Amino acid sequence: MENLIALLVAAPLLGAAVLLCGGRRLDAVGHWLGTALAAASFVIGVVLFADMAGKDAEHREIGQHLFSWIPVEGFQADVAFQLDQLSMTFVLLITGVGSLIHVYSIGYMEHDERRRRFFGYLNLFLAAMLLLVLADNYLLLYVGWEGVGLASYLLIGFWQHKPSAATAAKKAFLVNRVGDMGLSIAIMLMFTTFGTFAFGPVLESTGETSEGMLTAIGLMLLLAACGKSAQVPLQSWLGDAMEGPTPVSALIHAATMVTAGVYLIVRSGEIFNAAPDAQLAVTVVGAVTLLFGAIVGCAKDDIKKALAGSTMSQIGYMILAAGLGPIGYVFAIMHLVTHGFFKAGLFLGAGSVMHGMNDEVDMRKYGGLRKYMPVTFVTFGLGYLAIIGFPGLSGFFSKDKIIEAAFAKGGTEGWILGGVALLGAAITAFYMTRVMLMTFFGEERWQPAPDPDKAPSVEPGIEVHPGEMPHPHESPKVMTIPMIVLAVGSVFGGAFFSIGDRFIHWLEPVTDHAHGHPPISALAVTMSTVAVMVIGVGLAWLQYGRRPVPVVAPRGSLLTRAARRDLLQDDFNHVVLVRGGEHLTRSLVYVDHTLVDGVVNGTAATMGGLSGRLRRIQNGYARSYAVSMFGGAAILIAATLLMRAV
Amino acid sequence: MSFLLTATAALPALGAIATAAVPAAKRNAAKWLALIVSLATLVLAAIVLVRFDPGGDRYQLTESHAWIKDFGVRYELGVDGIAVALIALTALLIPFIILAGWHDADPLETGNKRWRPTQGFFALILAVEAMVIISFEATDVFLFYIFFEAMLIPMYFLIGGFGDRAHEHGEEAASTQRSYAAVKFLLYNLAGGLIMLAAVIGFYVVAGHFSLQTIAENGVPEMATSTERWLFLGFFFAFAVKAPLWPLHTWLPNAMQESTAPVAVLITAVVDKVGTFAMLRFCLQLFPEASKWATPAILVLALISIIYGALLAVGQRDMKRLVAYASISHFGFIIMGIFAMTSQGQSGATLYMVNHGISTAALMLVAGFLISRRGSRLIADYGGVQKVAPVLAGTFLIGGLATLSLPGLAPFVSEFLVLVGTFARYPVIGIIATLGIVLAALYTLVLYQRTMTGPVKAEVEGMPDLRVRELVVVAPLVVLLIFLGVYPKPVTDIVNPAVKQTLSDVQKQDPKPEVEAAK
Amino acid sequence: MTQFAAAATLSAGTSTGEAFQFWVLGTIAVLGALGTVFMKKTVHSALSLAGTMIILAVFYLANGAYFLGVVQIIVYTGAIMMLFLFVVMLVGVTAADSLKETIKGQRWLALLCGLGFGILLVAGIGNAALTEFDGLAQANAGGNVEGLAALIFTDYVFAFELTGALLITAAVGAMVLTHRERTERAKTQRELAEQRVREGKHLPPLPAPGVYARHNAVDIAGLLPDGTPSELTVNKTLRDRGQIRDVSAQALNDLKALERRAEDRLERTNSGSNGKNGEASK
Amino acid sequence: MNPVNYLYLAALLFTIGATGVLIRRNAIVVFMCVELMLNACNLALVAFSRMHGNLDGQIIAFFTMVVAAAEVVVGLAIIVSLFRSRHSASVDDASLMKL
Repeated sequence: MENLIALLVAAPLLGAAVLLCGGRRLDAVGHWLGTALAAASFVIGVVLFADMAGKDAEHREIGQHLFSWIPVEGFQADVAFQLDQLSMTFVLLITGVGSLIHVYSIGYMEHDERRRRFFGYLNLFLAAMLLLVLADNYLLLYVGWEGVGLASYLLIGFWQHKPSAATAAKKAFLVNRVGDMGLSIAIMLMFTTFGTFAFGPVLESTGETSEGMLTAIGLMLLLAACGKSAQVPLQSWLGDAMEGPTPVSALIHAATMVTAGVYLIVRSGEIFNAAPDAQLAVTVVGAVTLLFGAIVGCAKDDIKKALAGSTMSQIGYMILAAGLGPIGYVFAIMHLVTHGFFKAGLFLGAGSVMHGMNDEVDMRKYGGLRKYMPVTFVTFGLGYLAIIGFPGLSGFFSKDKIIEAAFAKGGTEGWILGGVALLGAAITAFYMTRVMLMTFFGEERWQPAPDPDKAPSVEPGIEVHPGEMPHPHESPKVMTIPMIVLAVGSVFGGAFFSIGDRFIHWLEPVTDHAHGHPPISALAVTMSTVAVMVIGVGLAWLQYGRRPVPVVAPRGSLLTRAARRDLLQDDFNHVVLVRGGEHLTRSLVYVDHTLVDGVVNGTAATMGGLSGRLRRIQNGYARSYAVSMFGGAAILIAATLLMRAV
Repeated sequence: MSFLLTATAALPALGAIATAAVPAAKRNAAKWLALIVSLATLVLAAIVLVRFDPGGDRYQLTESHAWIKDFGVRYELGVDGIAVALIALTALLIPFIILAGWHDADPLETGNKRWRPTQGFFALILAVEAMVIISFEATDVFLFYIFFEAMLIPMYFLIGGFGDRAHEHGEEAASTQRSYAAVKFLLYNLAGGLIMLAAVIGFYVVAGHFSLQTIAENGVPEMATSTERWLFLGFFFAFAVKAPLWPLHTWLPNAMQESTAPVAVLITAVVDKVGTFAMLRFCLQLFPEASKWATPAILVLALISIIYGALLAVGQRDMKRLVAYASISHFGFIIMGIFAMTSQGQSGATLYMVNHGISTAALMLVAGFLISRRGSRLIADYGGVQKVAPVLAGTFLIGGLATLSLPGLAPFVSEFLVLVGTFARYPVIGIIATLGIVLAALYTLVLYQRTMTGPVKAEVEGMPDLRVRELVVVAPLVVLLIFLGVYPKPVTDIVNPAVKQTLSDVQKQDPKPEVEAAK
Repeated sequence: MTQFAAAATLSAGTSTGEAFQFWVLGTIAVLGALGTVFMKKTVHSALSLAGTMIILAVFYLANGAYFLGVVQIIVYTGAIMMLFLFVVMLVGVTAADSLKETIKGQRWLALLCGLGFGILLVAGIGNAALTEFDGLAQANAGGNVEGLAALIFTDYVFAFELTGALLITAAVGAMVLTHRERTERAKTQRELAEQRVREGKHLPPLPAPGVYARHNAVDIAGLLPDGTPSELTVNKTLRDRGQIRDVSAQALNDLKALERRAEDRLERTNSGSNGKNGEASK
Repeated sequence: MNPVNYLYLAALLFTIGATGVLIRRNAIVVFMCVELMLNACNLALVAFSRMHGNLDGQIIAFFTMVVAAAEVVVGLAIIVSLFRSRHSASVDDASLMKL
């Protein structure tokens, strides 16, 4: 059984290698190959899961040691895998949703002549992500960590001819690099503290070092998580990442990669448990991002960016939960899984809508689509209900548990966090309802397709005739089926997990679980959750359901305008980092040329001038040379005489 | 006593003479001859690699003959793990360099029967190879010094004599800038060399011999602390110029910018390595105390190199200059690793020398192919290449990712080792150095974005993708980058014992992890 | 010969005679040297140098270097100085270069160095002054010439041979330097005339030098109608040497003087004649 | 009298000659001054040989004379050809050593 673990990673990796090096002759079958390998990986995952489920809870963790990676004096880094319940959860999520989205992409990328490469990148991503969750030490995890970063870079920038896409890709990679810095520093700290960075030894011996050190490690890990999971203050890249093809947004920037931060924190639970300050920082980051994303989501008219904001906020929930410690870990992961379902579904739905609307992304130019694309409408609707936490659907269970746990943290912190979580739930309901109404209800506000030359944002290969009105149509089966599957998942997932605390028991061995006791009864929490949800929906209905939606966005309040600009985060980055950096580098180039180089050239120049002056003495008259000779002779004699005298 | 090492160095030397002697009309014969010789050298280097026993004595395959008796100068060769690795690297890169520069020295107007520079170009490359290899092998300080300096002569002609075709300011400006760069290169390195010569003589006065092998047996000669420090500085200065370390770096950007891509690779990937190698072999072994004394200052300089080089790379408009400044940043890492005085740091540094050689070669050579197509080094002149020449763009990206040391590619291993090794002893410096990771990503990705992505520029339209020859050059390098990134064990196994030795020379132990220390 | 004998006997001490000779001739030698340096005309320098050399020859003899003394007279004063005089003649006997210094500060530097150098030498000699010394008595026992010969042909034979080679080389070198190879045959009168016509300058023959019937006057420029001398009339070599004598002024003075003298004479005759005329008129 | 005086005399003549070399412009005169210096040396040598009671000094003086002869021959030849080429015997006119 153990040997299968490597296959999990190997299958998609092989796919990536073949597809990227294969050349054009694979164009015809490339997408099928990619999908097949993703599916194969999923099958392996299922087999392993069956095997694991068969064992009793204590002996479920299995590992596989491939080879010694970097053997250096006192520094042991191996390529070794560890598969426990936590990893397994992720494996199933990644490969499952991944396979579905592969299938979806077959249809979605049908007209793109670089489809083979797209599938190559997707496979590369799967491999890296699986490596991330299967690694048994932090360094190997780091490899997967950067690997998914690379895949996301390639996929965001897949339409490289669009400058916006290229820039977004670069931005994503850079911001992630800042996070990676945190991770690598954390690893160094572990090495200097524990002499190793394998999960086992490190997490077991947390008791043997000071809390300060653990806090430092924890904060560094948090920084890494912020980068990957788009948490404040490193959240700015996620919005732009929507430049990528929609399946990418669904898989990488909603379901899997962005949740890697949550995985990292839950995985390093012992460290955080022993470092309350770090934990507090995590909860704070989570809470802030939760609101931040939600507010941004309310203001965006671009459907994908609205969803991106929601993703940010939902991951905020997870981070918050992860920050709560044992009472939260399980729910963080649970929300992560359910979110994986419904958010992927929502994105795929959005993609399907764009597909039918000539790639229009502005929701103000949608409207009344429900009768044109029923399947999309239904699946999207179910996802919607799930995310706002409609009772009975998956989002309801997971989110409700998180809010409960937040209250359970106790003390003022508990109240604050719980309150924030509740508020977030309300806002979630608001903006998701907004999306829903603007897209599928109301009158049809369709606009003629833009001229692709003027607006390069149109995805290539999809035939768009400038000026032609969109004629929405349901997407092909190959796209709708994955959406249906995901919808099913997002409906029943939560219930399946929570009934009888299945999920808790499943994960408990890995992330020990403690039942939190909120100051107010769980029922009250649930009630209030539902209440705020209803309020949010109602507000949204008043705003967008009753009145017609203007095609051109109104100027809006100060907050709205700020939120449209992602609460000025990019402006801040631009002014502080980009401008400052430009000035710094420019001045440094100048310094290098004038100062460092100038010193040398200056010396040379002085020499030249000096010799130029000395040259005057050489007047070319033999007699004056003779004089100097004669004088020299005299001096020599004087010298000898003096020497003899002395 | 085998003559394997002598042969390894002598073969390219003879090859150089033979190549230079090829008659003017037989230009291609010269190219093929040079290529074959370099490949044969590669075979010899491989034999050295096989014959070398990592577990064995410190210096192996030694040769020792009296040379200048009066000054105790001996013709003494011998290799330790570090030297073997670098010899292998050199012998490996030269064929690619020759192949990449296949047309760089062709006559401007075809049918020029009397054109000889082609022969000269390849002969000079082989000559450089010979000198580099022997200076890796020399265990006699004086012998090393001679070739350390002699290297400059062929390099001078390579830089000053051969530049990019179709320079933006016309051939006149090009040649003047070339000669400026060449002279600058020569003066900087000569200055370093002369100071080193003084130190070498001083060392002879103190020690009475030049032989490292003797030192390995009998230990370092007794000398006064101040003497040792002065001598150390004399040696280190020369190596720092060659390496190059901030603020002695300014010759490198000019040299790399003006010379053709293969020569630029020769400079930064092969010749400069002698500097860092010599720090490990001579500075640390001959003057352990002084090395420890100077460590803080050197680490700070290295740190400055890392950040400074990266920042300047971001600010460059010329892609070759950009790569040059990136190299300065990487050399900062190497030197930092050497003087961190931990086994991770030094193994990392040695590994870094190898990996940096390969990654820079990949990036620079692809950049060279790009430049040869468009005839301009300015980043702004490109755009959207990825669409017309995907393979070129792909290899360029891989080279770039290697430069920013992406995990999974070779440089990551070495860079991380260096960082860990430094961090273990000097946490603050280690943390600041990690900033280099972010900056590296910045300049690499900006370069890639500006040149490869975006709408296709008119000048770039119809640019041909990599040709077979170019593919033959790049593909092995890429494969090597990935292989060494996933499985660096072969190299580390060779390097580790030598590093252990060096550390024992300076009597330094790795700092114990806190947990064990507590126990 | 007696003097030689006297010199031959000279051993440790020196006779008062020699002292007297030294002081007298030494003074003259120095004067001669100074003359060589400060004489305006080359010839005079040459002559004073010759004088100095002869005196040196005498000193050699006095020091028992008979062979050298003779050689000094024959080679130096005989050959070399004559050679000098020949060259002086070639370059111009009367060519007197002004002693005015052209290079700034050269003279003062020179004198300063000379003075310092001399003082140093003297100081050095005084420093190293050895009071007792052994004469050439036994060295010259077998005759000075034989002694020299013995040394030259034994110890110094190699140097001797070399000097021989040197002399040959020098002779050849001198010839190479001075001898001018005539590459094309000399032009005939006709060709020269034609060339002049072709160049179209100065068709008629050059004007003759001024004639001043006191001596050979080739170095006197002929006067133009306005009384100014014309360089053209003087031989080119003389022109190059700057040896043109401009006698226009002198000539006029002489003329005046002549007229005056003539007048006196006429005065007399006039008076006489007047008387005669007067008488005649009566 | 002490024959050392001959040395003083030689020194004097030598200095005078040297000064002459420095201040005269006419090549011939300069040359004569050189000869004067040589002669001064010869005098010194002769005096030495007398002091040390062997003939080596005289031998050297002899060689000096021979060399001087050769030198004069060549030197004068040079002067003549110089004069031919530039119609002047001034050493300052031959100041081509200046760049």
